[in-house]
Amino acid sequence: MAASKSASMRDAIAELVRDGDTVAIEGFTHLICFAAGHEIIRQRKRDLTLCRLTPDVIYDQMIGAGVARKLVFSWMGNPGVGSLHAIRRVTEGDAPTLELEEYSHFGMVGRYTAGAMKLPFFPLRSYFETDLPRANPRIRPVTSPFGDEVVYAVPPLNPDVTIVHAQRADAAGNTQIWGLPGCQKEAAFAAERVIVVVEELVAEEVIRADPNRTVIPGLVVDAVVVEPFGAHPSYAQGHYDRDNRFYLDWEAVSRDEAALRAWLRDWVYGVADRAGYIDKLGQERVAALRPGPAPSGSVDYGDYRS
Amino acid sequence: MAASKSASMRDAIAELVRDGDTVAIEGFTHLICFAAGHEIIRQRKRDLTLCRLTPDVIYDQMIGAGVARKLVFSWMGNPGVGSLHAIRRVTEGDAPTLELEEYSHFGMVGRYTAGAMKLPFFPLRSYFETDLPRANPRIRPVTSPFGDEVVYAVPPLNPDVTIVHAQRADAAGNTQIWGLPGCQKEAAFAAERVIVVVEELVAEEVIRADPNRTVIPGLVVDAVVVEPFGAHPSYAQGHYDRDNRFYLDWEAVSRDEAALRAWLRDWVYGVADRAGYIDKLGQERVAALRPGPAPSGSVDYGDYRS
Amino acid sequence: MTGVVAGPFTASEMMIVAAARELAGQRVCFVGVGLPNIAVNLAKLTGAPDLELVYEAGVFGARPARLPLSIGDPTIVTRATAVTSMLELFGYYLQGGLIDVGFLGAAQIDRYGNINTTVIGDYATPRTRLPGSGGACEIAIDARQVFVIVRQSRRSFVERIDFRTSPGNVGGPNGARIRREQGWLGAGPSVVVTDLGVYHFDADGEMRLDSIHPGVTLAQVRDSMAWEPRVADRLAETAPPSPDELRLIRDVLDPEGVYTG
Amino acid sequence: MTGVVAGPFTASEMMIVAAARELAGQRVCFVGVGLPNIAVNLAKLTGAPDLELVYEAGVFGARPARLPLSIGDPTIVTRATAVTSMLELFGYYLQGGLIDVGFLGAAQIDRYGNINTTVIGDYATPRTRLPGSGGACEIAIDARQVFVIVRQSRRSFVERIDFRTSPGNVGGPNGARIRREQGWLGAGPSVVVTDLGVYHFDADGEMRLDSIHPGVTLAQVRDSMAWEPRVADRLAETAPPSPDELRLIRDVLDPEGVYTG
Repeated sequence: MAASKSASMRDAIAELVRDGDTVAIEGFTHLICFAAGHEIIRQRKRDLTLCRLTPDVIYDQMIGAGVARKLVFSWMGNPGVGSLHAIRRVTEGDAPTLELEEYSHFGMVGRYTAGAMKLPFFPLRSYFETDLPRANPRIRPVTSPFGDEVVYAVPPLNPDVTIVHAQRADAAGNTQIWGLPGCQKEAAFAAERVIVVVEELVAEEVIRADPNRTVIPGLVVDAVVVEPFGAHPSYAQGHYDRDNRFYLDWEAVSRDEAALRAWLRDWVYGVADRAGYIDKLGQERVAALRPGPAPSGSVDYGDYRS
Repeated sequence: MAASKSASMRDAIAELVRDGDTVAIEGFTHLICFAAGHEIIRQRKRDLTLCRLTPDVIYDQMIGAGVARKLVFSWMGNPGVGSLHAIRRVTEGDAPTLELEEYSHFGMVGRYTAGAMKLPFFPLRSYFETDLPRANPRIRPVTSPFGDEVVYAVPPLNPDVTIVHAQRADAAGNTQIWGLPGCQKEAAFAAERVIVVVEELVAEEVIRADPNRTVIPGLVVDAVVVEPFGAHPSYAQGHYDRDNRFYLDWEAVSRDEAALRAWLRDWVYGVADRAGYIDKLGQERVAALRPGPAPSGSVDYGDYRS
Repeated sequence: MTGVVAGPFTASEMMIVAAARELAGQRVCFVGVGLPNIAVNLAKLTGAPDLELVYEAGVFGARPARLPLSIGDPTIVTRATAVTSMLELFGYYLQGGLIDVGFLGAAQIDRYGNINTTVIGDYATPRTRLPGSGGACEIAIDARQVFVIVRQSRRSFVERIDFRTSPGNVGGPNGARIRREQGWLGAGPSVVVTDLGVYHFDADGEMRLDSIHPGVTLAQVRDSMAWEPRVADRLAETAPPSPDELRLIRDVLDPEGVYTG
Repeated sequence: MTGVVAGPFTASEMMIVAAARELAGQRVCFVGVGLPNIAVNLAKLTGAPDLELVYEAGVFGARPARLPLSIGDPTIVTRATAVTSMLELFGYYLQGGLIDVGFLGAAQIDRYGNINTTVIGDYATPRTRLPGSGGACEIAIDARQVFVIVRQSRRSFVERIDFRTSPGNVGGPNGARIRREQGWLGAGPSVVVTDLGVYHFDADGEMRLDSIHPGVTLAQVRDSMAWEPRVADRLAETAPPSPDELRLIRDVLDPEGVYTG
């Protein structure tokens, strides 16, 4: 029924991500769209404001490649491993070159939520007696109209583009996720443009068989890109495991600017697309990340026609 | 592992609903727990403050039976049919005896959400240039700390008891719903005590097979009552249809105070429990409400152990 | 659609057809059940094939296997593309600005499209207690435009509504300014479809009769409202339902005549 | 648990065991991965069998089939009782007041339990850029009590932290008053477990050394912090890990010694 939004990653990034845009590639540990990040690097986008609760290895790669002028975040690190050294190099010392705008996790979630709801602010009980409101003047007190209690507020975040990786979508962009949902829904509804990248493009009937599974409706989606393994080295629940070795190895790459440049040359600029990256990674490594089966089971929605 | 919270409806209502309590039986058109409402009537609870976006036939019955002193709501009516005459009788004319506190749908949702999040207020873009803030002084303007925009705010709603009907739960209270989720999650998290009433008690393994389907965690649940068909005449997706004839018939019952008393005598006071109600309704009527099958299909969470 | 007159039709059918035609070119519609539901589905089958429906109960992309009997009908959930919580429906879809057209009914409406669905009489001691806002106050503020479907009478088309549940063009000429200054997402009511005719709004926010339905006289319209209506310079007669429109309503959308009888 | 000494153990094992024992009687715990994860799971197997775990990534009732390698490990999702969005996790679970104990790490901590995980040096031109708050600032404010696990040194136990990411007992004696007046849900830090000992807090909000680990001297403790510590009148020696505790850590919870080696 609805028009297809299928696009190649190249076309989706070329048309929907523009220099200077505010871009959110969301996903809390799960479904982080490295494939889109790499295409943004390959197309040499510039002056982006990157948003994300947890700028991890993908943002270290993107910032190391020079696509960003600013980072909006709540926790930066290589989870379970250590630091993001490419980001540290441009944020430490006397003349940091990357602008930082920093919140807490709930603050970032509140910003996306206010963005999705077109609210001028989102109230929350964080930041009392911390230095965060001093470091970031966009964290401000607000007085409750009931009982004069003071809490803090964060402003809406409305990315120009939100990119979400998911297990599956139909061609109209109706997108289903299982496992950790993070704040992808809020980030997508808040955005001007949305790119969904999926492990699998499925028939509309698959989506319609389980409408509660739909996290993002096609209504807000501009492009659907099919990119199996597009979240590697992060994971896609039921499809593949986190490639922990990659995260461990990143420490050494990230520490050394030359090593980082070589890595980008070999793994991003030097491959045409995600298929090339996976070829290079090798089928053996890919296969080792496949989990055994753990089926959800089926529920009955009931056919109501009489 | 976790202790069982299984209880009979009689015990759950006797122990967890107290005279004078604020009680929310939620469910937007779907999964409205008539069984719990009837038990509250049978136990002659008094002075309740009843909360619900859409006080429909169940609240007409409860208010007609005299359990409530106050109603907090956003839309009262017999959906698709007409008025709730028992409620109208105590809210119209020179000396209404039921106190009303009225919001809009989003206002009620915002109240439960603020309750669940322990926020002193929830901001929203409703109520501009309406008479609602004048009618209800708990709807108040709040000024954004970003740009001085004024929006409205509603206060948190934290019921003493929230009652949720669901398709299934395990004995620890981990509760799964499919079909319309309404605002049951917010109403449950906001409440001091939670009663979950289910069509089916399932093994923990059934819940654990599909954790994304869990709407309310056992963490906030105090009692699990198994009461198949407990949402009749509303519906349980996949289990039974809305019994539209009941809603149509209610018009005449509700209009006539004597007819309402007779109805309560026959269908509530005159039956010992839900099983008695269903016996009285008859297997033929029940069977006619069963839908055909419409399976969701299964997804794979992946078994990650190596 | 053709211009051929299709023989007798009911006032409800005329209202449905008139509303459906107004939906041409619209994209996302917020629906309750009843006349708006049939109008929206008729529009999808005729002039607005790309219309996307968001049901107030929390359903996007419904594909009902039967005519939904109420907004509480499980048939709108099975085989929908998405269902959603009320928080997301009202927060992300409606207040998020995704809805192009919302439908409202009215117990009372004034010349500026302000609507009462709360009480008749005094708020504290009402003569008639009506359902209240539900989502109407949000739809009136957040939907990009609002279509009103209401039967017209001196009791419903009043000089002064008893309670303002849903703001229309507020106080008239200042309405647009108020909406702008307060940052409302919606532009307010754009169409009122009644059993007698179709109204749009002048730039100063007042309702204007643009067409009257076949067989209805201007005197009848005037007798069915409490203020002297503005009438378009070139008052049209609403094109009657075409055979195709009537066939769709009677055979496909409401074969049992639940809403259109 | 027995009092039998189990032979050599690592500092990490001692920290895990000490933290696990403090969890006795607690009900709902907010966990990240690493030492707190193992401590919490050890507590479940020993003194706190009813402990319910809420993982920061959005998992309730995890039943991992292997030791999670990071909070981004799909094994905590498969066969959990519930997964949840970040909005619900931080809004309904944490800020909603359901968490009895939250764990925090620290790059710097002061005598009042205030914690820095943001920067070393000036905020705008830092010597070291640390990860930032993540959920720590929320945990510090909303969890009913906070357990800190941190290795102790003059660089981490400082007189004055460079940035206050997560409030502890704020400025000391006034901390409890501030928390109460501002309506915080949490009572603040109650335990600090280090590689050298275990601290609790006095009524005026200052950290107090209550026990030192086997083989550690008071002089060593004093050398590993920038202020003169309060010491309990009856300073205890932490009971060493029991054979059972060590067996559970080594054979069940971290057989590959990822965190405890």
